[in-house]
Formats: sequence, structure tokens, C-alpha cells
Amino acid sequence: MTVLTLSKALNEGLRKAMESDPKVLIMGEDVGKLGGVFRVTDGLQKDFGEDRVIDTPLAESGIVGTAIGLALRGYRPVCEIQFDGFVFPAFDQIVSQLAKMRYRSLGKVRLPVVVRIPFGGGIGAVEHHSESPEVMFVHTGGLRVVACGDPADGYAMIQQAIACDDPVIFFEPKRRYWDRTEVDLPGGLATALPLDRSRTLLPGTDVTVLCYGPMVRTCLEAAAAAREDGTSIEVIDLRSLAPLDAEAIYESVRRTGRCVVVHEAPVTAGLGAEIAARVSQECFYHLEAPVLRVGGFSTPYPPARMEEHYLPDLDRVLDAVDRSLAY
Amino acid sequence: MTVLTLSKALNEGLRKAMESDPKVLIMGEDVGKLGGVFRVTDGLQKDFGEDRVIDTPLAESGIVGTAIGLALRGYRPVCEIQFDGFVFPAFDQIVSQLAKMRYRSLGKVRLPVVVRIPFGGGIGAVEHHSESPEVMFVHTGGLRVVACGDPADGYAMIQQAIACDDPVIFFEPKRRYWDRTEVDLPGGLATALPLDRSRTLLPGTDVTVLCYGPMVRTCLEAAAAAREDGTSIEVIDLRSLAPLDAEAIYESVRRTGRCVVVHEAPVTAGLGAEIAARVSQECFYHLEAPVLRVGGFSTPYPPARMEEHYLPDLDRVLDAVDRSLAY
Amino acid sequence: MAVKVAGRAASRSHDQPPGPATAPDLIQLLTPEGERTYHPDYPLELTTEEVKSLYRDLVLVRRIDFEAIALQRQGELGIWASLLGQEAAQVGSGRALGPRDMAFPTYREHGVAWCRGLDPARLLELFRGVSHGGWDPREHNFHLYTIVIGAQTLHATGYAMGIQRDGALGEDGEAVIVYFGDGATSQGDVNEAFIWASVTNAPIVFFCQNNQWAISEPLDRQSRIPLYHRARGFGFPGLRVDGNDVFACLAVTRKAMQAAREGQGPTLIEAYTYRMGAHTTTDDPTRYRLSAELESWKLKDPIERVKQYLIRSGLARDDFFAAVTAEADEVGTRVRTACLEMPDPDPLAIFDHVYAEPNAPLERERAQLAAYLSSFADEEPAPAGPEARP
Amino acid sequence: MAVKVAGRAASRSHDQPPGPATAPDLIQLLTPEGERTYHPDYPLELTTEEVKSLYRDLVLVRRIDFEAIALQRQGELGIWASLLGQEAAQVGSGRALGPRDMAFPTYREHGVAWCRGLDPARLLELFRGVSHGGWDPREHNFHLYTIVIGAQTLHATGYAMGIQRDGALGEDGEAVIVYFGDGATSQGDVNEAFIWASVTNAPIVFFCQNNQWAISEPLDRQSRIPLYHRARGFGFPGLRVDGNDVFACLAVTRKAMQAAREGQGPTLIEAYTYRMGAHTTTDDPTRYRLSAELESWKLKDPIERVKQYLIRSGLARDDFFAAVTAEADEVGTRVRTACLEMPDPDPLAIFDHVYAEPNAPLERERAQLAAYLSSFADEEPAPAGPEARP
Ligand SMILES: Cc1ncc(C[n+]2csc(CCOP(=O)(O)OP(=O)(O)O)c2C)c(N)n1
Ligand SMILES: Cc1ncc(C[n+]2csc(CCOP(=O)(O)OP(=O)(O)O)c2C)c(N)n1
Ligand SMILES: [Mg+2]
Ligand SMILES: [Mg+2]
Repeated sequence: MTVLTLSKALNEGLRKAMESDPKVLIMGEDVGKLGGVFRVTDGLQKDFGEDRVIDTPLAESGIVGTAIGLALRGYRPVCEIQFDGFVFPAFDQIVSQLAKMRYRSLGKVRLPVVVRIPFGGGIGAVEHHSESPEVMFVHTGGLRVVACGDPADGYAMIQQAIACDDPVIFFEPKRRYWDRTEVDLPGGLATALPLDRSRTLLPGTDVTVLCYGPMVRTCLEAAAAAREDGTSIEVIDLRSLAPLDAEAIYESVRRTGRCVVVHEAPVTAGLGAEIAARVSQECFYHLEAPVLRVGGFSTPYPPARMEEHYLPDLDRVLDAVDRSLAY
Repeated sequence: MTVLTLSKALNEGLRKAMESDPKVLIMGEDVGKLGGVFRVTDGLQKDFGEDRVIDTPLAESGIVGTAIGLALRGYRPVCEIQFDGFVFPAFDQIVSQLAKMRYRSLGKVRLPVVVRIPFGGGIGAVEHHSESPEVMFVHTGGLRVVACGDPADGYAMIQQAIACDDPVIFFEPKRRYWDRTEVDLPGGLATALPLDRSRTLLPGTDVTVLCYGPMVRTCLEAAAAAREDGTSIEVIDLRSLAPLDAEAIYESVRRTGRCVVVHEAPVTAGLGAEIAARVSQECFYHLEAPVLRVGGFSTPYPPARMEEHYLPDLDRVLDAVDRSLAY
Repeated sequence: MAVKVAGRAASRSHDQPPGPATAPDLIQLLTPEGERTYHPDYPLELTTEEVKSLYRDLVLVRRIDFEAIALQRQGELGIWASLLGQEAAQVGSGRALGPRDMAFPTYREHGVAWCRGLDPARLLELFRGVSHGGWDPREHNFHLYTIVIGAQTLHATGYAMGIQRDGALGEDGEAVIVYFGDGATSQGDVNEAFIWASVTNAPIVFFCQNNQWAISEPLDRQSRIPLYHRARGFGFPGLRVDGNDVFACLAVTRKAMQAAREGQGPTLIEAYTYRMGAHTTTDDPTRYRLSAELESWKLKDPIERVKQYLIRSGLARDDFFAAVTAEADEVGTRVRTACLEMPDPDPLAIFDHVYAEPNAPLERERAQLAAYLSSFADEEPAPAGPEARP
Repeated sequence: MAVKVAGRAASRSHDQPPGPATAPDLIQLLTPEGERTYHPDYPLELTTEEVKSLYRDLVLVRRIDFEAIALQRQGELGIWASLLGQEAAQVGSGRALGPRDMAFPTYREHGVAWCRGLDPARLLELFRGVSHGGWDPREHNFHLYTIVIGAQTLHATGYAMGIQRDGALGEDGEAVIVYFGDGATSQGDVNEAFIWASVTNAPIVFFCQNNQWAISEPLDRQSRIPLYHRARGFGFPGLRVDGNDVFACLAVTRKAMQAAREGQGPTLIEAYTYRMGAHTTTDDPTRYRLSAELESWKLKDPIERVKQYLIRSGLARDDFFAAVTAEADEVGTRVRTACLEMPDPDPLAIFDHVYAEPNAPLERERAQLAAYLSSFADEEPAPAGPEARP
């Protein structure tokens, strides 16, 4: 076991994927010499050359559009979108082309393209650098959407995403890039949890808390604090946002009777809405309280000096848990 | 009262808005001589000139981006996106600029831009001409999102949207363009329902059915059929998708104890999810059955010869009503 | 109430038919009258068989197009985008490709599809609404139709970058051709593709069929200078060819493709032509253009001039033309039959091919629809369309 | 493991410092040594006071920039995008504008902001994270900073179309200038703006500061030919000016703006300059560029050459330079004080200015947050950041 930051774990995962398959390419803005603004591609251009780690022109539609073309030619491109807010110029290529070409071709075309997106707030950034647009991709049939929550998952999931024959939108919690955990580098992917499965990080009996990406750590901390007050929270990292590991969620909620979903994205029409709708239906007779949602407000992401009040934190998670228990 | 098609009612509404405010402009592809592919802008260029009804270059980002600039200069542009699937090249300008500039400027900038989008399926079209992307805009703070369901509403709502100082994404149910109802042309807007209010089209006692756009007619027909079987459905046309007229929805569901939401967009993370999540929370002790959702599948929109099975129709609405009643 | 804006570009000229492009610009090897001309850069030599075979392709693709229009009128297709008038641009460029070259079409390249060997029935599937395309792009090195304007130009450029990485350049190498219209040149994606191709020196030919119209919008809504000049702003060559001259389209495309294969990078070809029909079968061009324009272009018909050339130069006689017509009728009938025999897809195929890997929630949706549909099994036959039930 | 791809553009040259642009291309009125040169198309005449005032602006904006970098290092700003090296491009173009002209900046146009009269403290608000901008664009005819690369070029073009519709063209008319970087030229939006401006003949100047880098990417990742050539592909003039020469930037921009005002349509100006500092304070340029390049550009410093000119021609003496330095220190102190005194926004302001019209669900969210926050009222002071509580 090696202790790695999330950034480094992703870097190692990319390296491993590039070593084992010469068709794997990396492309994006500043991914070469600079190694990406978060250093996730650090050193890869030096070792694999400029033809496999491509500093592209500054245009996200071009990045995803040409990645599709490379995939049509048999490559497996991994695109980096520099920040969440800059995925929108590529939105058309993602939702109308990347997501739909397999369907359009009746399965004759496969597009094993990964679009990596550092997402979420909490780093004190200027506008467009703290967005959480994941639900828009979840709403788009044909895409798989995942979010990693810690270095060990980052290392495994990026390799699985690259190996997957479907396009994968891969969200990385940018404010957790420098978090460290143990990563089993030599361990093969064979023993890793499949990409479409959630993971129960902490078993509990009173309330099920669902989270992903940056909120994983927040929810684990909230659960630790709650335990001191005698509340037993079950924390599930969703990992796969599309498809959702729905049965695992239902199983937990049926046990606890209570559910709180936490994400940074605005609550309004966020992924929490989908989960609340499904859980309310599938666990109708088990729910002691309505599914509660903790997330961003229905506003643009605020300036950095207000973000602590916008972002769900330990207290807001606990507040929701308390409200759930009060039903 | 005059009997008009939806297309013509929108046309009359646009004409009235242009007559009463010289700052109102129309811009888009083929909106001039052709009058738009659905004839919604028919005759307007002839009467108001090429400077107020602008045939633009073929680029949606350019349409919305320059409309923002015109709004900054004091104009009130109404952009036409030719078909739902072609709004995505403009997505960045809509979610990162149009939605956020008021916030960015602390209220000093107002962007009274209307983006008209014919949406939904049922016309036997090829790919990208039958999409229902409304929830992506609902998820985006700073936008107002509305959908008209019939000619009378189309006539009034387009004028209200143009008069509104906020950006409005205006969805028009394209397969209902040739539906006719009575429209009160001389009637002023003063008596019209505000743009952010839902409308109860049919009172009922057993189940609340929520819908908008093309599904309004479908749900009214379903309610008529159900009535023959002795089931009393309350049909509410949401009209405003963002903000939602939430209190009116809750009031109805608390009365009926049952709720079905119907839209064409995929159920997964569609607007129905948000409504189900809210209603489940706010009407927790009143619900006799979970909120059920009827909508598109989690796939790309299928080829035309399969769309009848993809689109919610009378039978699928009744099926959901029956399932709700069976709880 | 019309307002005149100061300082706008000179008033648009689309009430006058666009005249022929100025002579020095336009590469032409066969005049509208069927006279062979020569161009120092394009010394095209064709055997009689080759000329006849080009003629045959032109006639056949026009016939297929007519058949499709008829099928649409009869309710057998949902819509059709006619290539009428653009046969030479498509056949000329399509025939310039080698089998290993890759072509990326829009929704109107039926003539190129024909040259690549794709069964026309596959095109009809799309316009009938049976599939969104569904052919395997690798089978004939002919990509799926792309409907979102311009999107395919980036796919093509990426594919060309793949050719570079595969080391498949050289005299016998591979290259890409991508088709798009005059309207498409305004899309961000197309300009990004120009940038990518230029910066990477990708082996690609950008083939723009300037048919003068983007639905109802004349060219001056997209550009105030000739489109082929666009390339020079990005640092690669652009040229304009008579798009109604199959010889010139062949020669120019062949040369540009070979340059691409040999590592000389991209070329933009503007094929100057005319959309003789409606934009699609749902369009009514009388709303926005004058018939005089159409008439003037009829004189430049791409098929007639090859016929005149064949006749004038004594290369073909009536029996040849009669044979081609007969073959065209045959192909037309075959296409028609194939169309009428197409089975409607199984409703549950809605869920096919969304993902390569298993997807549990989607399988659940499939099962639910199956159960729902079978609940009608003992009732009357399913309604014909979503609106058929009252 | 590096693979060499055949047929790529000649290998990139960013390990060598970009040399000076070739002479015939580059419009220059003041050499790096401070020698005044003359250009037939740009007969700029400046009074001594004007030259001094330009010098003062250059020094002051550099001083503000230094102060902001220092404030960022001390934790008072979240980030800062330095204009170091680009003072002449910004002051020269900014001073060419009339009060009614409208300017659309990126995130780096602090020098233009200064020329427009915007209090530098407003810029710091954005980089401190107190607001996303928050000034009124109409107050100084200086639009909000735009962070999404290229998006503002379309806003500017639309605004220019509004000027046309207002009938505000003519000798005393209005025009628009929009700023963007070399990297931005690759975005679809920027190219669409070129198309719109060309087709509508909009009164706009596209001012591209080519500072040779887009974060870590050298210019050859965006274009293989000089950027000012881009315009000719769209049918309007493009030219390259020495971006470190404040006289030339002033003269060239003034002329292009006047042409725009008079209805002659758009111009692209490429100001050839250099980003002397990091991309932003979070960037580390030593990872991707050689210090030799920086050194070569130091010799072309935009301020030094004006100083040399003033000294050589005896227009200014030590007391003048000392006074400007003193004023710069004063401005620096003022900016610093303003920054330190900025109050943090009220948390409930999160909900302000989302909509112009009342929005019930949002007001409910505001009330909920207020209630939630007040539930902590009797506890210890709120945590400093979302992660401060374990
Ligand atoms: C992004 C996008 N916007 C709008 C449309 C609708 N549309 C289909 S064809 C067309 C005109 C295309 O003109 P051009 O590029 O000249 O090609 P042509 O049809 O003339 O062959 C338009 C606007 C579309 N398909 N995609
Ligand atoms: C659409 C978009 N993509 C990516 C970014 C991240 N980003 C910020 S600045 C920058 C480089 C810009 O380079 P250039 O246009 O040359 O301007 P400069 O910073 O050199 O002034 C990038 C990639 C962004 N802001 N917007
Ligand atoms: Mg065309
Ligand atoms: Mg730059």
C-alpha cells in the first residue's frame, strides 16, 4: 500500500492505462508540459510523447469532437476539461454526439471516450471554477457518469472508465485532490469494485446518507460527529451516478427508514431529486421521514467569500439528519 | 374571441410585443422571409424590417451571444432556436452568460432575452428534432423556464416573457402548433395569469396530474377518459417550470393524496424528479401513494417509427393513475 | 415600420440570382455546354469508360433521389433531403476517394454514399424513421449521417489525427474527407475543426458544397467574401471548383486528397453549386427565392453537360443512354421495394444499443415496457400513433 | 515510449524564444530603445503632455498590478491575473477610446479598466472573492470581466449591432472594442463573432493581445500562421502592432475605432506582446518556458522605451519620473487600503440579484438559510470556512 493524494492516484491510474494499452491518449488544455492545472497528467507527456499526451487548441468542443473522431479510429482518448464551468462549450458534442453515436449506429460504433472534469467548489476560486453540472449528464441517455471520492477509488475508477466501451463522464472532486489515502498500486483491477456499484463506507442503523465526490469526506465527518451524539449514520458513496446502484440504496433505506442525499449542486432538479423520487416510490412503506436533500441553493455559484454558506458542510448534513429523525 | 392555432397565436403575440416596444427584436435561423420553419414569425420581417427581424448566420452560440450584447445595449431580443436539439451549441452562452450576468453585476445588468425553443416529439422527425431538454435549464439558477400548452397561453405568455426583465427559456410544444383554441386577441395582459403561475385546467378529487407543454392535451384527454370510468383527475398545467408554482401543487396533492407527473423528457433526472422530491417532502403525511412519474425512457430519443412507444400517451397516463389508485 | 440601419454591408443581393463565380476563381474542366477545358494544375485524363461510369453514377443518384422524393410524397418516408443539382459535386468528390479513405457526410450526401458502395436503402431507413442511420461506418469507410450542423467536421479531424498516429500517411496512405454546407461554415465547430486541422497538419479535405442556400438564408447571411477564402485565415489552401462539373470536382478532390495522404495537410474545397430542390421535402422555397434563379442554374445542370460531352465527342450513343436510363429505373424500383418492405422496429428495440455494458436500470425500464405492452395483448391491435387514440 | 507521428507540422519551436515579428508585419512607432519611428498610415502626433500622461498610465497600472500580486501573496486575494508586460497594449488601446465607446474585457484588462476610469478596487473585489465583478458596465462603458474564454466577443458584437440600430454611427459615432487572448482565437465563439461582425459590418474592433502563451501552451498550439491573418478569411482587415509600443497601439486602435464608427466595419488588431509574469498567481511558468525567452522580452519593456524616449528627447527630467513614482506609490497604497477594508458580503446576499422579478421558491430558500444561520447565533462564532469544522 502506498499513501497518495487523489491527484497523484489519478496520475498513476492514467499511467497504468497508458502503459497497458497504446491506444489510450490524453488530450486537453495544458495537459502536457504543465501536467494539467491540478497536475493529474504530470510527467505523462514526457514519458509517452506529444502524440499520446496532446496539448490541444483552447476549445472544448474541439477537444471532445476530435476525441470522438480518434475513438472512431480505434483510440481511447481521455479528455481533460480544465474546470467544471468550461464543459459547456463541449456540451453539444457530449450530449448530441458522444452520448448518441452508439445508438445511432445500432451498436456498430463504440466510443470509449472518458471526459475528466474536476468539479465542485470550496477552493476559493473565481466564477465558473466551482460548478457541479453532473445531473445534466445523468439526464442524458447514453452516457455513464461517475464521481470518485478518494484516492483509492480514483486510481481504480479512472482505469475502469478508460477500459469501459461506453463514454464516461468522470467527475473528480477538485478540493479533495490533495487528500491522501492508501492506494493498492500493484493490486489489479480484478478485485476492484465494478464501476457501476456504490460503496457503503460506514454501516449504520438510523439514517442513510447518500453522497459522492467532495461530499464523501464531509459526510464521513458528519457521521463521526453524529456517532458521538449517539446517532448511527450509514454513509454510502454512490460512485456511479448513471447508472445508479439503485438496489443498494433501497436496501439501506428500507433498513434505516430515513434518507438524506447530499451534493454540492443546486438542490433544484439536482441528482438528489432523482434519488428522492425513486426512493420515495420504491421504499414508500418503509420511509419514516421524507427523503431530505442537502445541496446548493437555486442561484449561481456565489463569490468565494460566500461559498462556505452555499456549500453543504458537516453542520448542514447533521441538521438534515436531525430533521429526518424528528419526523 | 378568435380561433387560432398555437403557431398563429404566438405570431400574434410577437407582433403585439413588437408593436408596443420598438426595442423588441427577433433573431434566428430562417425567421425572416420564411417566417421560421413553424411559421411562428411569419410576416414579421415584412412588416418590421430586416433590422428588427434578423436572419442570423447559422450558429446558435452566436445567436444567443449576440442577443446578450443587444440586450446590454437596451434591446429585448427574442431568439428562435430552430429545434430543441440545436440549443446545445448555445448552451454555454445560456448557462454561463445569460443566466449569470445579472448576478455577476450585482443587479446592474438586466438581460431581457427570450429564447424560444420548439420542443418535444410526436412529429415523426429525424434525430435531434424531438428533444425535451427543459430540466437542464431548470437546474440553472438565473433562468426562468416556461412552457405554453395551448394557443391562448401561447399568445399571452410570449408577451409576458418578452416584458419580463429576466431571461426566459420559452418552450413551445411543436406537435401542438396546429392545435386551435379561442384566443382573446384584444384582451390586455392585465387580466392574464402571471407568468409564474400554474393553471388548474380541470378540477378533480382522486388524483392530481401535473403536466406542461405537449402533455397538457394528452392529460386532458386522459382525464376525460378516466371520468367515464368514474375516476376524477385534477389536471394542472404547470406553465412555469422555474420557478415552480409549488404551493398550488401542494394544495392540490394534499386534497387528492395522489400525484402523477407527466412529461416527454426522460424520467431519469427529469423535472418530474424535482416535483416528486418536493411533493414527497411537503405532502408527506397526505400522500396515499408515492408520486408516480410518466415520461421518456433513459435512452436517446428513438427513431420516429418507435416514438409512439417512447412518448407518454393517454394509456400510459391512465396506467399510472391506476397504479397510483392501487396503493 | 421597417427601420434602415446605417453602416450595414451593402444591401443583400438574394433577389438577384447569384451569377457565375468570376472566372479566375472557378476551377472548371467541363463547361455547361459540354466542352472540355483544360487547367494547368489539374491535367485530368479519363478513359471513355471512366467518363461513362461517372455519367452513370450521376444519373443513378439522381434517380434514387427522385424515388425518395416520391416515396416521401406517398407517406413512406418522413422527410427527404434532396441532392438535386449537387450530383457532380458528390460523385466527383466521392469517386476521388480510395477505398481506405474515410468520408464524413452531412445528411445530404446520398451521391457520396453511392460512390462508397452503401446500399441506398440504408439511407431510406433513416428518413423513414426506422433507424437513426444504423450502418457500420467501417464497412464502406463512410461515416453515419450527422444532422447537427458542423459537428462531423471535428469527428473527421480527430479521425485524421488517428491516421497520423497510425503511421498511415504516405503515397499509399489514407486521408479523410468531410462534407458540409455553406451554412455550416458559420458554426463554431467547423472553425474549430479548421484550427485543429491546421495546427496538427491533419490529412483532411474540407469539402464545402456551397449550394447558395441554408434553408431560406442566402449565402450573404454567412459570409461577405467567397467561402474558399476562409481557409487562408487558418493557414491552409482553399479553392473553388465548379460544383456542377464532375470532372473538375474529381480532379480537384483527388489532388487535395493525395496531398493530405502525403502529409501536406488540409485543403478547403468550395464546390460552387446550387440546391435545385427544396431544402427538404417539408420546405417551400417559393417563399424565399425567385424562380429566375433556379432557371439560370438549370442551364448549368451537372448531368446534361456530361451527356453533351459524350455526344459531342462521339464517345456514347443512344443505346448507352438508354441502358443507363433502364438501369436507373431498375435501381429506383429496387430502392422502392426495399423501402416498402422495411419492417417497423420492435418497440423494445428502444432500449438496444444505448450502452455497450450492462445497465440495470435500463433493463428494468425495458422489462416494464414489455409488461405494459403485453397488458394490451388481448385487446384490439395497438393504436397507430401516439395521437390516434382520441 | 514517445511515438513520432508522420506528417505533422514542423516541430514546435517553443523551446526557442519567439523572435521579433518580421519587420514588414509589425507596426511600430517607438523602438525598444526609445527611438521614435514613423509609419505612413499612422501619423501620430502627440504633445509632450500626452506622452507624459501615457507614461504615467503605464507606470500606474504596473504599480497596481504589483500591489495586487503582493496582496495575493499575503492571502488577501484568492488569485490575480497579472498584466505585466502588456501595459502598452492596454493603455495604448484604452486611451484610443472615446467616452461613448464600449469596451469588453477578459479578466486581465486592468490597464484598460484604468483608462476607462474604473476604480481598481472594483477589480480586486472580484479576485478577492467578494463579488463576481459587480460594477455597472454603463458607468464607464467598460463591461464586466468575462472568464469563459471568448464568450465576450459575441456580446461585444451584439452590442455593436445595437449601435447600428440606434443610428449611432458616423464621424461622432460610437464603436466597440473587445479584448481577448491568443488562446481565445481557437474558441468557436470568437470565430462566430468574426462571422457576425463581418456579415453585419458591425462597428467593432477585435483587439487580440497575443502574449505568446495560453497558460502553458505556446502560440503554435493555436495557429500555424500569424493571428492577424485570421481576419482575411472572414473578409475584414487584420493587422499586427507592436504590443509593447504604446504609441503604435494608440494610433492603430484609434484609426480602427474611427473606421468602425464611420461604418467601415470590423478590424482585427493583433497586439504582439508577451506575458512577463505567470498566467495567474497560481501558475508556475518555469514548468513550461525558458527564462531566456523572458530575458529577451525584457529588452522590449513597454515602459522603459517611453522613459528612454522622454529622456532622449529632453521632454522630461528626473523630477517628473520621481513624481510619477510617488503617485504610483500613493495609488498602490490606496488600492491596498481599499482591499483590506472590504467587508465580507452578508451570507444572505447569496440570494440577491438572481432574478429581477420576485421568485417565491428562492425567497423560501433565503428564509431557510436565515433561520439556519440564526440557530447558531448563541453558539460560538461561525466557522471560518466549510472545512474548518473538522
Ligand atoms: C446546429 C443545427 N442548427 C440548426 C439546424 C437546422 N438545419 C438543418 S439544415 C440547415 C441549413 C443547413 O445549410 P447548409 O449548411 O448550407 O447545408 P444544406 O442544407 O444547404 O446542404 C439548418 C439550419 C441543424 N440541423 N443543426
Ligand atoms: C472556455 C474556457 N476554457 C478554459 C478556461 C481556462 N483558462 C483560463 S485562461 C486560459 C488561457 C487563456 O489564454 P489566452 O486566451 O491567450 O489569454 P491570456 O490568459 O494569455 O491573456 C485558460 C485555458 C477558461 N477560462 N474558459
Ligand atoms: Mg447550403
Ligand atoms: Mg495568451
